[in-house]
Amino acid sequence: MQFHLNGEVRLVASALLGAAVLVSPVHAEDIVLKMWTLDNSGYKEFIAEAAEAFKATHPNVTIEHQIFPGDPYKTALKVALVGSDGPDVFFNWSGDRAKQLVKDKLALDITDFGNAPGGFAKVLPEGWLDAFRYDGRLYGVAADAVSKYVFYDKAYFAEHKFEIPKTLGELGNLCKAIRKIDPNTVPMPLGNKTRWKAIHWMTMLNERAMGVAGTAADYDLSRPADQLYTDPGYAKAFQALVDLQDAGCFEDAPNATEYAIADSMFATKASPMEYCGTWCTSGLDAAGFTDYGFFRLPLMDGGKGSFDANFLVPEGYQVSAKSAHPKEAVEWLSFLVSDEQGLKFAEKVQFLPSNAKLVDKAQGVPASFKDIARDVGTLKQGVNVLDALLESTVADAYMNATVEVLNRTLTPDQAVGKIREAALAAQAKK
Amino acid sequence: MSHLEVRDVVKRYGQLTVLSGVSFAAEKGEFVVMVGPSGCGKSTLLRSIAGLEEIAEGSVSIAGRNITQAEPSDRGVAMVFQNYALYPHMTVAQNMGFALKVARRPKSEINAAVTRAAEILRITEHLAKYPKALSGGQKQRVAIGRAITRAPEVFLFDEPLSNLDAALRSQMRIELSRLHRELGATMLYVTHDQTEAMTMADRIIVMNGGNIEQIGSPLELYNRPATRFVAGFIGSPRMNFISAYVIETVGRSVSFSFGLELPPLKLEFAPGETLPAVGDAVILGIRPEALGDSGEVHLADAEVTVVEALGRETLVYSDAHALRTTDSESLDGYFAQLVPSQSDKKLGQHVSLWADRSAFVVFAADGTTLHDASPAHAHYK
Amino acid sequence: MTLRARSVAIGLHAFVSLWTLFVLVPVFVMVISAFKSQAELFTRPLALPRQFSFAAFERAWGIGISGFLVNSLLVTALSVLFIVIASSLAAYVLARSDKPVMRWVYVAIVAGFAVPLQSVMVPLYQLVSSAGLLNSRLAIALPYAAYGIPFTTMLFYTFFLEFPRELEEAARLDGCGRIEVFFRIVLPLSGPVIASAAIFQAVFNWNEFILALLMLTKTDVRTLPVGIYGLTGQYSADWPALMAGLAIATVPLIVIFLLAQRHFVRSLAGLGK
Amino acid sequence: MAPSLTSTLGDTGKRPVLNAGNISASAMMAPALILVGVFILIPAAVAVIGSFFDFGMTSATWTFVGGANYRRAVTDPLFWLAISNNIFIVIGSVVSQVGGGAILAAILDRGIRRGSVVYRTIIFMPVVISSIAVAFVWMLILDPNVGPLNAIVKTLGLSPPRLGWLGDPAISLWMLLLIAAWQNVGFQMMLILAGLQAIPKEHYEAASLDGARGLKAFWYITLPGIRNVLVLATLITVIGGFKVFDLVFVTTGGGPANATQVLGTYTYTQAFSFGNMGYANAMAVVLLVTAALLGWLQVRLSRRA
Repeated sequence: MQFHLNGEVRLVASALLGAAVLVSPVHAEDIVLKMWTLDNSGYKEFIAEAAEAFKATHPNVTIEHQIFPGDPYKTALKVALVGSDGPDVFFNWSGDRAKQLVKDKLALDITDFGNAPGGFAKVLPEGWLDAFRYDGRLYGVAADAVSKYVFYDKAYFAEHKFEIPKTLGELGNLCKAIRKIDPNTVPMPLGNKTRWKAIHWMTMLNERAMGVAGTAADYDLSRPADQLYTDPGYAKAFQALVDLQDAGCFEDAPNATEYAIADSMFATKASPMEYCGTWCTSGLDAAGFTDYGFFRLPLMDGGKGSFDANFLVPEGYQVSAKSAHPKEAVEWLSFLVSDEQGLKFAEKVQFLPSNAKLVDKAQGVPASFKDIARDVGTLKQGVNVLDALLESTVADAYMNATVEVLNRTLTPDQAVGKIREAALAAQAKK
Repeated sequence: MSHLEVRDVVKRYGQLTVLSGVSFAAEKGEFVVMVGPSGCGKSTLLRSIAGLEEIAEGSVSIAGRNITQAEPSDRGVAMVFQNYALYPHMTVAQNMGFALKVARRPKSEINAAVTRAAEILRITEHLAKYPKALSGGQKQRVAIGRAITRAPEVFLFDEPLSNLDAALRSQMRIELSRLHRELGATMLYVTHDQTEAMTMADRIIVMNGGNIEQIGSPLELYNRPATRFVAGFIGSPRMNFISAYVIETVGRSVSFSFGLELPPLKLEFAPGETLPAVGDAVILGIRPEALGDSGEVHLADAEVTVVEALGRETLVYSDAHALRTTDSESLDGYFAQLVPSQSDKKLGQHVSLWADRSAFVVFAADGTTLHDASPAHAHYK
Repeated sequence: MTLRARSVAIGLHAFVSLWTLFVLVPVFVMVISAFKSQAELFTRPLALPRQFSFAAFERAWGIGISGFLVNSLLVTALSVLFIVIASSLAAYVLARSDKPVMRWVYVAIVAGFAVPLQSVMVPLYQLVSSAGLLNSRLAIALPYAAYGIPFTTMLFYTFFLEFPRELEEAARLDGCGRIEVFFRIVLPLSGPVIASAAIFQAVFNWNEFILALLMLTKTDVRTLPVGIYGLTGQYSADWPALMAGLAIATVPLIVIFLLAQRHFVRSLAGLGK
Repeated sequence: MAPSLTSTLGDTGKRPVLNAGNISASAMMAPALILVGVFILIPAAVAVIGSFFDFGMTSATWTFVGGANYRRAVTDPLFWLAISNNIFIVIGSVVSQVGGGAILAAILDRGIRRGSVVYRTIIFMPVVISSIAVAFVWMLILDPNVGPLNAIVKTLGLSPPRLGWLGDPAISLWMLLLIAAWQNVGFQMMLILAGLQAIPKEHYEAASLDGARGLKAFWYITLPGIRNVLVLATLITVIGGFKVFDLVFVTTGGGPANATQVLGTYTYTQAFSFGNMGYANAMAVVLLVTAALLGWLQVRLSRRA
């Protein structure tokens, strides 16, 4: 038995509520594009200025930009896309969430608009287009990507003559050395209360243990059930995390520490290192801390990972299947990833734009930003983050398992067992 | 046709019947008091007349108009409530003029009516005050004034004096009587206080258990109660009741026995009165004021157990041992005797209880009198 | 006072004082944190700020707190108005009617009290959305009102049961119809209970979060809790600004509470009956 | 609250004012009925219906699955964990909030003469603060690195929990209880205080003439006098304990690793994180039925009183 919910609800709703609240009248030729994004610093100004610039070619299009805080955005977006007053274009992460919207036919196939003259598909490199490509069709425009590095306090390193570690083992030793100087110094605070900090670690530790190719079939659940998540590398990755914890790298209660507090421990030089995202630079900037360096997460001894692979999460925009103006919507998105706007984006938001042609010309950004952009440019392999990439229940199990490993309530093997359990259940549902 | 006519009114709350076919009438200008114990249905009847209660059967008409289905305000009645029911958010004047204001009467008319009513009740100086600034007596005047301004066909009073203290109550009684004379209005007054009933009423309706027991003037009820209930309810202190049975009837003279060791009592029945049969159980009643040290009949010897000096009168309770009163409400079966003087009777003193034969009233076992009485439904039978 | 009584009294005082202190500390932390820099907040959490900086307040204000304040006021006022009118009317009928069906009506309304918001969030959202009422401050006042009605109806119901019926009867005799009795007699005399209900619901609706998060997606219609929640970004949180925002949102309520304390107390007394 | 149905609706001595012509009576009922019906009862009905279907947050089609969602709940250890957490919170809240509130109320009613108003004002204050604000402030206080609580505990020479106040599954639930108590004790205190102050002084005077003082007076006068209030306070707390959401959602998000998951947050997670709307609805129905039963219980208990 199947029936459509929306029709029923709409009937009931309109019957009971009768006259709806009047919407402000829109001139027939005027087009209002509603755009939803996260509330990253600088985002608002960037969109506002871009919308103004867009008027030059599209004088009748007004952009109505709405911003949301992080976690609630995920909920609000989903319900809004089902509802009546959803956005025309919206921010999304590449990964399972975007895939789900494609599956539920809420995200529009924008391949044809994208391939039109001046369309984003003509501008962005294939690798970036992959971020929102499903079954060969494009369902979104990658706008930027975030990566992660181990940030370190240059002065502190110089003072104690520390070297940049080459392996995870060396990183552990570094932590021990720091603790020896002052046992109260947390070498690299984790801040895993909201669970995504450690899952970022696991994203890269898995790569360092097994390489991107080794995990792909587990991540998309395409491996046969009897082999799913059976690679000993998963346990090894967890063990690496445990080893670092044993080496005293993290604070005592990582699962009770807010990410913001971990960030500020590094920003205030209370801690000499932090594994932090590219988004951290603006915060460090704001805290007046500029004398820092960064390095990629070191390799694992005996691991299959590649130093050319690093954390890289593409983010971008999708178009609602319900949008009344898909053509204008895609033109707007294409405009946002044009060369000039890519530069503006880098300057205002300080994230790495998908269109990085002019990034070197960026003004008013910290020097580290350009360094990081340059480093990202040398990557051969992007590693997408587990909580966006995995099916949601598996991602949840992964995050919880990581929490428990850090709490020492699960051994690495037990943790992998839990993840495998969730993966099998998810695979069975597919 | 009478000014107020109530016919066969039945009122039920769910399974419970509170009024089981009540009928009576009141003439124009008459002051009728409904009296009875609490729960007897007197207030319900009053409220039914006011239209505050829906009745299941029967009809009510006022001034020849059937108002059974009319809205309360269209019935030509005004009501004075036990706890005054003054609107706390309005001044005295506003309270009194509210009905006219609701009826959208001109301001001048409202003012005139309020002023007049205030003068009658002598509350003119309080007109601008709010009810909470008034004493109980003043509040009651305002409540009455509110009724007066409406110039109703019938005034309804629902135990209006029961919240006042004793001194104020007797003062207001007189005042209400005066008001009744001055206004010449028909008034229906509910109370459980028989003194109010006796002193104010032109006629009294005694109610019990949802029925009317008797309707009559105060003295009729006192002298010729139709039922044992009326006899007990009217008169203070209560009548003494004694169980007896008939042992002999000779012509119109009937002998009653109170028990083997006690002398029988012979009473004469007037022509037309019902004669009991030999062996019938009856209740004899004798009012406390009819018992004395002398009389035609020696009822019993007794021992004084309680003496209440009331000032001019003395209430004496005495224990006649073998002969006990039956009323459950009386003191341990003692006889109450009201001596119309200051008495020197002492506790434990032996006394003889005497009475005249004519002072006895005889009730059948079902409580109805065997004597002639004013009937309960006099107007319709 | 004996020694024993004195020591008992001191013990009682101490207990109450300790709890009072316990209550005050978080409020204190919130306020002083709002005056600190992020770094100082984390390094010297309990200390007074080295210098009172209003920068966090400015940042909080900068995300449009003033607008959120206005929206919260509007939504709260509107919903409380709906609640008071609808609940008082319904409770009055319920308290005065002896129709058996009214018992069921009462149960139906009060049953709403038992329905947790998060269990009906999705259908509710779809309903509001289908009716085109998203992003309307009026629209959110309607579900707010709906969720306030069961409790308030109970509150009014008990009040009306004790309302002197003679007043209404007197008014009926004075010529008032049912609605007139209600509006000319009952309502003017319901001041205390209206105040209690209004204050209670104002607190709930002022602080409501989830519905506002879902239904008020436009920045310019957001209420305070959602707006403040916006101070936590995707990857970063501005704690001093967050605390400043919380202070801005909380202080008006505390002031209102201090001013209207006796109404709170009275409504609580009414609840216990 | 706590109006008893039978004592009023079934009261034979009742004097209805509204009896003839129900047109305006229905009109007066309409706004409340429509609002409650449209925004609570119909969505609740949809949730009940939805609990027999399988569908995603964003999917337009529903697949009928019968009682599968309920069967799934029975075998889902997290569902039972959530329920047991709810029960823990319910019991803990009754003890801490009603108990604490009663003690504070008793002290403020009789024990303390000076400053009583000040105390009670401050203690009640958190009630008017939003759960969001409360959660954020407490998160800061309970932080294991920079939080004041750790600092205080260390100053006392004790060692704070290794995994943090909110990071240790064994402690985090207690912390939620503490925060809930911080916020709600004032409410219960005021409620009980109002009940205490409604007890006529004469009762105590009469009791003391009868030789009942102190504990005896408390047992024979105070307790019966506030019985209704205590029943109400308890039930408000119990229902609140089952409905708890905002606080857990913001403070722990159900973590660490589901340790503080409650019905409300787990339902939310299943619905909005996993998109299992049908399953979420089934759990919502469990919550709804529990709350409804408790509400019914309250009406029953207060009727008897």
